[in-house]
Amino acid sequence: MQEVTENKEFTPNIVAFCCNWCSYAGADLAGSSRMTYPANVKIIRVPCSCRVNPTFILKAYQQGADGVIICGCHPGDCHYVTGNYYTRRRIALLFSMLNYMGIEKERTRLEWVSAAEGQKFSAVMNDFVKTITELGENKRLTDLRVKEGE
Amino acid sequence: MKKIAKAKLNELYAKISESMGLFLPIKRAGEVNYAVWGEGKEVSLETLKTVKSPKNAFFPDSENLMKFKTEGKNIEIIDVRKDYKEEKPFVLFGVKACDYKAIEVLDRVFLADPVDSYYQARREATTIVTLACSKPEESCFCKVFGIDATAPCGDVTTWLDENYLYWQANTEKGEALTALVADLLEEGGEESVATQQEATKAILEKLPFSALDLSRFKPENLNDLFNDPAWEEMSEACLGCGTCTFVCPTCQCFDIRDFKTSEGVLRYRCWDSCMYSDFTLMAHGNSRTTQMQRFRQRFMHKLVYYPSQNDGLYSCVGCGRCVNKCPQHLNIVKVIKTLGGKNDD
Amino acid sequence: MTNETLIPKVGVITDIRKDTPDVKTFRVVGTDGKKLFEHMPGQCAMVSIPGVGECMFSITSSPTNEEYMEFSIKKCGCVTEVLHALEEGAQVTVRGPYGKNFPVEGDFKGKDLLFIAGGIGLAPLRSVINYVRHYRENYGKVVIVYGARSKDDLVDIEEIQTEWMNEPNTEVYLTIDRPQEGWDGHVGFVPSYVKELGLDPNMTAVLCGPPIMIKFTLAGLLELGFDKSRVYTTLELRMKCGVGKCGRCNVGDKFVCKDGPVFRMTELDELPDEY
Amino acid sequence: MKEVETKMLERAKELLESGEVARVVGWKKGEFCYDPSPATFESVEELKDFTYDWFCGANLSKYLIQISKKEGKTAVFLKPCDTYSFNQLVKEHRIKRENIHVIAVECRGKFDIEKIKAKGISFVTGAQLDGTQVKVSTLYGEETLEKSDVVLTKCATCNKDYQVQDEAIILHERTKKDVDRFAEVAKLEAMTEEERFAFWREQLSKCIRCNACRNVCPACSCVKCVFDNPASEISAKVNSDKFEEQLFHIIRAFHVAGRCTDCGECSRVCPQHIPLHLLNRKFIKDIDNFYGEYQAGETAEGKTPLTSYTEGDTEPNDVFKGEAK
Repeated sequence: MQEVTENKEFTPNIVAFCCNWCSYAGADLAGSSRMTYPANVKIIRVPCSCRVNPTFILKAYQQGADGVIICGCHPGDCHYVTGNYYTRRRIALLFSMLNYMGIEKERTRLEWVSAAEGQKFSAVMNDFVKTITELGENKRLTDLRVKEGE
Repeated sequence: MKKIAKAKLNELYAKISESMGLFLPIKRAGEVNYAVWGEGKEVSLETLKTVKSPKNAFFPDSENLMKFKTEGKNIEIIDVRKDYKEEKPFVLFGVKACDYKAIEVLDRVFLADPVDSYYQARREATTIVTLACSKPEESCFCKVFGIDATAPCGDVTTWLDENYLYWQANTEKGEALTALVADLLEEGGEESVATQQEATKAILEKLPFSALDLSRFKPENLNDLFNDPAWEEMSEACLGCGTCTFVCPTCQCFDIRDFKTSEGVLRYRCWDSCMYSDFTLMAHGNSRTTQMQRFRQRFMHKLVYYPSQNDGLYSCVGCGRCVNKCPQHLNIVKVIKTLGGKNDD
Repeated sequence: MTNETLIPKVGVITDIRKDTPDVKTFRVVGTDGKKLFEHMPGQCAMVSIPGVGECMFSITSSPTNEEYMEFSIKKCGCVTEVLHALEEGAQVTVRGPYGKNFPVEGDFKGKDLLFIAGGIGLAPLRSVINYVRHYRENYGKVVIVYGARSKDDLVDIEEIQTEWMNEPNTEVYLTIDRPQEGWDGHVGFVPSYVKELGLDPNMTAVLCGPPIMIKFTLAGLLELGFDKSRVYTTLELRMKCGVGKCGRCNVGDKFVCKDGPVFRMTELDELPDEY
Repeated sequence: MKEVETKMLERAKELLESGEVARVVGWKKGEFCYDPSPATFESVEELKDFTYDWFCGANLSKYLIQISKKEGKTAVFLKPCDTYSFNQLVKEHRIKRENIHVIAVECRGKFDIEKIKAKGISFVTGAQLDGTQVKVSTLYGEETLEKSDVVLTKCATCNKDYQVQDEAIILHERTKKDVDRFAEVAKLEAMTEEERFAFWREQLSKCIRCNACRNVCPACSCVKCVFDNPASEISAKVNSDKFEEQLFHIIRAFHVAGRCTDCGECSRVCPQHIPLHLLNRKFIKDIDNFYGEYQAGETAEGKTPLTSYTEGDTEPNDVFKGEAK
């Protein structure tokens, strides 16, 4: 079992929180422009990156995510004017705290992706999946009960 | 009576661990709690009061009860108890007299009809080795509940001094364990134990709480005690945390919850506290809405409700953990003194 | 292995009847199509939906029904909300029966019986009433007083009108809180209706309903000369285990799940006022 | 300390007798010299149990949320650290300021009985400060300990001053300590990722989820906590495995980030002595670094760091890079 998870076939579970007004549309654009991003990225649409409560991120890890990425509008471009400025502070503190507790800092990422940046979306996702694949399975944050029986 | 040199205790632990699980006070990150022994673990038998009591050997903080697999409208129930049944027998080592008495209190709940088979399986698989106290502390008041801290029961009773651990088997299980480690034990020790017991008893006599008056805590006073105006004042600083409950060796309230896994649903049981505001919360109301009511429930249960249902046995063993651990220093001793003192009014 | 009390059985919902806007009655049998277990009137069962939660409900159907069990459930919390969304054929888990039953084979025998219920409080009484109807010759006169907020909130009015009202030596009185179009029956709260009826105080009474109704109805009954030792009610508190171990449903030194839910009023008088 | 207590008692009597206040919030004596409990005194008669000594470490501010809603005015004795919590609660509209009469009371650090007991000293009957040392009297005689070894962890690095007072009872001036309250945080930051993970694993695995840290916290004043709310999907009563411990403690600290005054009650009450303040302090340190120095509770007005922003804030992906430091 151990060996299987460590060989190259490991495909990480990635959760992407995407803002409805930018990156979610960016993902659409990526799709319609035939730019690919890995299938193991599960997108959760949120009304604004500011909606992403730190609990959501931790909950995703608890349920077996190997990496979590939050995508929002570029600062200054928020549909709700200031939402992503708050996101930025909040997520900065959370990232720092996760690292402080010894969680690999590469596992969580935040990217600003506008609705027009289909290509960027695809590149970001490909890069993130690559990073997490190299990093390996998330062993420090998963709830043991989730994978029980495997 | 038998004995073993203190320096050889690690050999004893290793020997027991070969064929049985061994659960004893271990220091981790500065605190001593009961945990499974392993090479390199820091055992601390001298610690008078582990933070958590050994109750979690039988009634763990959290345990799986069953699993559900759902497919469409169908539900399949998977019994997980066989996992426990196959668990190898284990030894609970170093249990103090108060904590041992607390196991009797728990037995009366979990082994009463209908028997709780989860608890029972662990209880039956366990050999309990008790350890007499030699340095009781000012927060101890086991004597009030008729407990002799110098001669605890259990399958094996032990005493510890500077040089030796003295060993006395009391039951068949205890004899079997003695036989298992016979090579490590030598004869003797009666005198040392007697000397220690005498010295300890002298301290026990002098403890500040050794003469608490319990006479008012009787079933016939249930309503008087319940309606006593002093509860308001006694509980006013209560934070509603669960510290007292979780460090208490006799608290056994639990919650049953479901957890969604990738495989289905896991139903588990976990410790719960009557001090929590959602303990009695129902969809349409709550029977205990104030912290005073919750505080009262905890102490009434220990001193009146439980004894009334269990032949007068109090559900407090005087271990004093709540005395030491309550963040705001509220505890059962203050309750006993406040309410018990009104005896002659 | 299966006799562990915390491990439930799988039940199949074979029929769902919508009684009122917020009460549905669920018919449950085992996966083999047979009744899950036997019970006595007034006893309860733990019904759960894995992943949502487990709740205690009184068994509405009479033990004399040999085919299935019924639960009348009002939508008011997490579990009941999900239950109400279920369709026929869905499975739930059930364990029980729990608690003491009404003394239908004891003190009730040969007595004139008065049943007073408010709203969903009829659920536990329905079981007794139908039991008594089944063994009609064992009991005396039966009087049923049932009230609800409106005529739409009367649970399973059909059975009441077509069966109970036609039962010999049985009187049924219905009331609703406020006047309503299409209702020509009595209007008013249960407690005052009970007093108006001037019932015979020698009857054995069984009360079930919201606490406020119980309180005032009891006062009314006492005024009429009823003896507290012949008035029964059932209590409901938060429960997790159903067998007196989880420690939360106690009133004083009694556990509702084990020593109740059926209590005589005289028993309740001895307990602290915390329910 | 006795003189301070006497003054406080006199003042409490005056206030109650004159009817200026309906009640006084302070501490009452326990069974020993070291276990006083927070208490409300409504009459001069009740004041017989009043105490103020070296073991009155509890922060009284949170009790005022409920008490300030009561009829009449309430006088409360607040230590320097307590005044920050008080201000913060006023800012959050949790305490009705106009109903409270704040008496700033002297504090030169409070003692931790568990630290004294950990030195092998039992049957403590009293403790007195003597310069930098503490004389502990016991049934078996007197012991002398270094003050720095026996003060509560929260007091060891405290340089706080009164932020609010309607009057004061201060007989001894405090000397400023030359300590860096972030030293321990910095020590952890300097460790490797694995070491940090191991450190918190060891510490948090002791957590019994008693919620004392949450319930005592003056910043945790939600009517219904997310961890008690089944609808939050993260409610739980027990740490079933390693993750739950981290989730709980990260979120607990996060929810008070920018509002935590560093009163240190969380660490004081932890029955397993988990250094929870190191989580809160990490947030405080980061906020200071990223967004400029900020001390919650200094004022009863204004925005907190997490309810404000600037356009040029540190990017989350950059928090580990040099520029954020």
